[in-house]
Amino acid sequence: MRHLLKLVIVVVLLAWVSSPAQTDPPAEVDSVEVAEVTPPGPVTSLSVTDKDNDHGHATVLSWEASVDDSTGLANVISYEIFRWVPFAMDHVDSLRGQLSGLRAEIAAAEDVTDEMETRLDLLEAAFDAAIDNLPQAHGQYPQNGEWRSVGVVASGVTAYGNTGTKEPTSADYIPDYADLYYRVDAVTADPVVRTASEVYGPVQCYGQWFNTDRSPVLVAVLAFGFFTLLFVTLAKKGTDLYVRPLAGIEAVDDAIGRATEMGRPILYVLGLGSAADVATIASFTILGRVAKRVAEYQTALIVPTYEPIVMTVAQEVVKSSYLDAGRPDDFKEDTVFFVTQSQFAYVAAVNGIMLRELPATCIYMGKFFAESLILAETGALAGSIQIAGTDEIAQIPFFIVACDYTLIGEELYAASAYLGREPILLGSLKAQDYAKALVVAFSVIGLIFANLEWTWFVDLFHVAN
Amino acid sequence: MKRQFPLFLVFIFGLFMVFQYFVPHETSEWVYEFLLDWILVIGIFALALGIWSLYKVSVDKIKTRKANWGYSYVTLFGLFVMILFGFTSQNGDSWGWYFIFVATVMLTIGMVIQAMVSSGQKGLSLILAGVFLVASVLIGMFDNAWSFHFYTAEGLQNSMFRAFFDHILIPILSTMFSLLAFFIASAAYRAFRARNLLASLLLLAALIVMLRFNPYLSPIFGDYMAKTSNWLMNVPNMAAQRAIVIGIGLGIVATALKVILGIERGYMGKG
Amino acid sequence: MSRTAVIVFAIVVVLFAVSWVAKAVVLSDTSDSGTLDAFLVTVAAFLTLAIYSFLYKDNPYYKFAEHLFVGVSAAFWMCQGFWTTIVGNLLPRLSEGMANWFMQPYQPGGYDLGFLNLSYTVLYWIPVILGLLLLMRLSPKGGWLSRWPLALIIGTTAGLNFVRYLRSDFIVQVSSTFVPLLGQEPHQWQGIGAFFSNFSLDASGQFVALLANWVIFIGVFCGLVYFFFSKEHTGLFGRASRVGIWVLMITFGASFGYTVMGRISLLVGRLTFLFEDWLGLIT
Amino acid sequence: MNNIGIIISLVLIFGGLLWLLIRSIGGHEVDRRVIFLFIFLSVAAPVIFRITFQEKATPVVEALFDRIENLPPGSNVLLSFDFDPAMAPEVQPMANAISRHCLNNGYNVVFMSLWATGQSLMTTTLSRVILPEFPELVDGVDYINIGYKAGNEGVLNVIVSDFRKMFPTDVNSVPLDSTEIFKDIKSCADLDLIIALGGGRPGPKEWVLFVGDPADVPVGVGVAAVVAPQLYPYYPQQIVGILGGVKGAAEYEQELTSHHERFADMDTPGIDMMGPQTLAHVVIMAFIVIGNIVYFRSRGKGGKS
Repeated sequence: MRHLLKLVIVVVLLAWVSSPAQTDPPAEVDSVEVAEVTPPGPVTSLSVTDKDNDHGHATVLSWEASVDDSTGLANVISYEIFRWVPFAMDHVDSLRGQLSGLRAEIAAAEDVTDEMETRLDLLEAAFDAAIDNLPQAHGQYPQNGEWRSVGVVASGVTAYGNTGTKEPTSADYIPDYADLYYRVDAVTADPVVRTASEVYGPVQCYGQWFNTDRSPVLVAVLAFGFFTLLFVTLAKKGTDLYVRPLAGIEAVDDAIGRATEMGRPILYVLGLGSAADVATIASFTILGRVAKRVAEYQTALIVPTYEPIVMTVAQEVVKSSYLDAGRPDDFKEDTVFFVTQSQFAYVAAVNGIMLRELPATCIYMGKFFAESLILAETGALAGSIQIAGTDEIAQIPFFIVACDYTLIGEELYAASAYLGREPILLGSLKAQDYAKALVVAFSVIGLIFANLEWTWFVDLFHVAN
Repeated sequence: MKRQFPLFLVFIFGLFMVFQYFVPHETSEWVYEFLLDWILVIGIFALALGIWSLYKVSVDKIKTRKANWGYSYVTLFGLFVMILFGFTSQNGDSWGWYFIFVATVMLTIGMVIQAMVSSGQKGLSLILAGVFLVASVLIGMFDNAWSFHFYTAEGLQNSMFRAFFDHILIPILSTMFSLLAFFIASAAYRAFRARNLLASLLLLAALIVMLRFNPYLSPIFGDYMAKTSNWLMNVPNMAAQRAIVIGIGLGIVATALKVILGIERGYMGKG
Repeated sequence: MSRTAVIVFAIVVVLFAVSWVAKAVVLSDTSDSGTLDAFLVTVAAFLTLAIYSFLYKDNPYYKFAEHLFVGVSAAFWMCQGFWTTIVGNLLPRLSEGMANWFMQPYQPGGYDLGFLNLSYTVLYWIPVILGLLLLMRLSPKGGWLSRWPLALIIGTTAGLNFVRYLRSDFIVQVSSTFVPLLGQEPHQWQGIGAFFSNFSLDASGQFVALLANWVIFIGVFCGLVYFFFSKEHTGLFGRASRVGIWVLMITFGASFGYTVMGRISLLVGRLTFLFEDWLGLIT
Repeated sequence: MNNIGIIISLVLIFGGLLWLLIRSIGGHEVDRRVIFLFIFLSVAAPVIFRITFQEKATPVVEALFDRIENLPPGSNVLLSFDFDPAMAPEVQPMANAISRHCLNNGYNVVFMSLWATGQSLMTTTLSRVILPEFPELVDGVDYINIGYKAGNEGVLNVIVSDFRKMFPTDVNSVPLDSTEIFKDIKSCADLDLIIALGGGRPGPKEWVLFVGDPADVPVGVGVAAVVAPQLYPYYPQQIVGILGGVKGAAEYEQELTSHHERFADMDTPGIDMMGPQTLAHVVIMAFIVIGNIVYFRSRGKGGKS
């Protein structure tokens, strides 16, 4: 017992030395009282590293549990993590508070005085200087600073991530390239009774230039890029590339012919996607093809659009198709027009167009949402032949049910390659197919391995974040 | 230059976005966040373009006396009145001359449009527009019951703005959406016919799932109907969804790559 | 206008006028602005019925509602976009003066690239300029300039999509197909009785879960075969692709059936409005 | 009175269907307007004469309910109202039930919206329906409404690393930094559960792709029935539970009312709405049958001629 008491005193003293400014130094505790709750053994082998694969401003701590964590005295209930923070940080905090207060004041003020602006400029400069000074202030360890708690974890846990923000304007800012020092206390039910670990430091956090967690994605990117370039090169060399026919695509030409015979217009709906959506990009290519045919047959084309940018692009596409067909003069600006960027207002307008213009053919290609069925049923009411294509899975069933031909999912993207019959586009379609074959192959291999419980293969496909 | 430079931009920005995904460093993050913000800002300018196009289409329709041209006045009225509401708001409880003001502004715009579309006699319309304009300016200057708000979003709280939203936009919008209840029935009637194997599968699956949503019918079929349809939604559905998702995912990846490399350039106006 | 149209119009006007008056009388007990509220409810009911009239056939009332809807919604989005994005997010970063004028907190900031210190103010002018270039679309000569901002948007999004979908829809989905097929933990065979009594996926084990995994695997496999473009669908390959399209069709049918309920709810919502808020038939 | 109404409307509907069935044997197609009329009747009658019944929770619903039920008190939960009034009949009941559930269990609840139209719905829901039931809760401490920001997925891209960059203040212009609830929340990674309510875009799928996956936060979803099957591939790895359409809402309401006595008498719009569902489903199925009879009759005739 006397031996233990001695040990306790030593440990407590040690803790006191290593934490000169802790708010409730355990050293003040009477050693008689300590005997009631014996301080636990300290955390050992504390190590702190910069957090990997991030933008910096974060560290990761790991340690070995105290001997009294669920074993021995079993009195550790939590670990408290401390970081040594220079007083310069308080200065930063105070400046930050003043700055946001002043900004709020200026924003609320009826008119801003020169005095306010001068104050703001000064304050901003002081704040920047204080931030720049932080690494140097950290270098002064252990002078001009104190230990501050950054977090608590339950007993049994032996790791902690001290993640700060990168914005100096945030209170959680942790500077990069500054010497950080850490310590972990093993805490008992009586928070006063605790044992500090040895101090670990200095350690600096910084941002990485490559996220190794994402390596599987990089491999996939490279493989995909390689396949695409390979097949495009092959296609350019004139290798014959077979692609199976798609009913929906072949129907497009017939439908244009039908419209010409009936002397009724063709309605082309680009959907609700933005110009950057892949479905819309594919749809532009199909629109180009349709517009060219329309120009050749001199049929009318109506393209109501939902998005202003889509309208801009569609105008360009249709215009150059007319140019290609050698009939630039037949192009009318109002072929492509903007309706409104509100889903159902757009639908209401397109419905109206269908029932008034009675198009011979309606083509819906792009992104569609709930309106798909409203459009397709109204089109059926107007007696049109309807061809649809979308990558919105939820809407495919409605198009399948209500339209004459439907391009399912990626068939829409493939359509642009079909229509153009350009070797380059066909080549990339091949690449896509081979990637799919790879998926199947990986699935089969992965399945077998998963069932044999060889997890390493499955782990290859694990992308942490 | 006109076509090559944009393609070059696409390449550069596309490549950057691919690279930044692998670079956690602050600098890359920072540029990334900026680019996303930029896209938002550019999108707002596009909206202005859209409003202009809507205005132009409507006015052209009136001008060329296309079928149903009269309704374009309704569109223009809705457009301008709602914008006006969005930038004004009541100061107290009383509306004062507000509605007269709105009417004079609308008449001003109407007269200007009239002058634009008519081939002869522009003079009278312009004079009237001037008169209404003066009237509305005078009301605006001397009526204190309401005011313009160009720099705080009070217009959005304007009770007329809200009223138009709640009693015009919302009812029409929800009603349009609810048309689907009727159309889903007519589509089911028209298309769910056992013409061939595929159509029969479609029909059968739909029937089973619909039965599952009928608690009154489950006593007849027992629990199995519900469980079968649940299984349909969870298992074959899962498989098909996954096949489509993988396909679409690859398609998007391939198309994105083609766009970055400048292989797919249909969107630039050359199919 | 034909004679019938005039008569119908007159009836519609009278009916809704009566509705307004009746509603105003009812509402005047509870509200100060009963007349206005009654008017608004009546307008909403009129517009609702105008849209439904489209189910019978196209008519002037539908056309009216449609055109009004287009105008009002466009303006609504414009106002929202103006206040939230331009005033809320852009202007406070463009310049301090503008931020103060619009009574928004100024959001300065910048980044030191090492060789170049950039501030927000400069950087946010770039999208403004690009946005203005987009408007060049309106000029017959400068239209080509509008491709620049477009290129930025499309390039950025393409790059984002490229890696994002490769990860989420490809790698993650592939690894999701790695499921136990042979009955290792936690799916243990618990006898034929348990199989029939617990015919669902959440069963704590069971043959069913395994069967489900097999069906999913075969379904995904055949589905992918169906989407394979470079090979003719003949022979074994053709058979797999046929199974693929069956699975797809079953799924589409099921999804369709599943959706009916949501669509009916929407109608319930509208009818509730008509019967409750307008006609007062139910409470 | 109610009973008479029910009898009359049922006779009308089923009598009419029978008549159409008999006609269909003669090979007569049904005009689409007749179908529309039947749908109208089958929905209007139960709406006027109120019919309800019991629901039983399916595993996907139960999974979400249990996940919410078993969170430790003080967990940070985010509810995103990404829907518009058109979708509200389906999604609003779930939004109400889940909001009640989270607030009742003492979680820190953050409300936000990616849809402009969602914000007003959310604010109305909170101030008129939910909060009056919980007078003990304090704004900024137990819950906070940070409102809507334009930018769709862009917003998600930002808040996944920092809330304050996109939402400097809450909906009442109170800076987030000064609120109790946001003391521990920097980014989406600090949330214990995200519940995305919606069905369009941006919506649940975007929450999973842009936030749930990268920040590794569990996401639960409440969606319009049409979107639900599309989300199944993400369950249970990327989504913890799915409420699909009114059926899902009704099941959740049933769970909530049976687990928490406090809610025994709450409004159950989801359960109420199942009445019209039943009739409408029967009518649609009847029409599918009629359609097939017509088809086979006319094919039979066509084959002979």
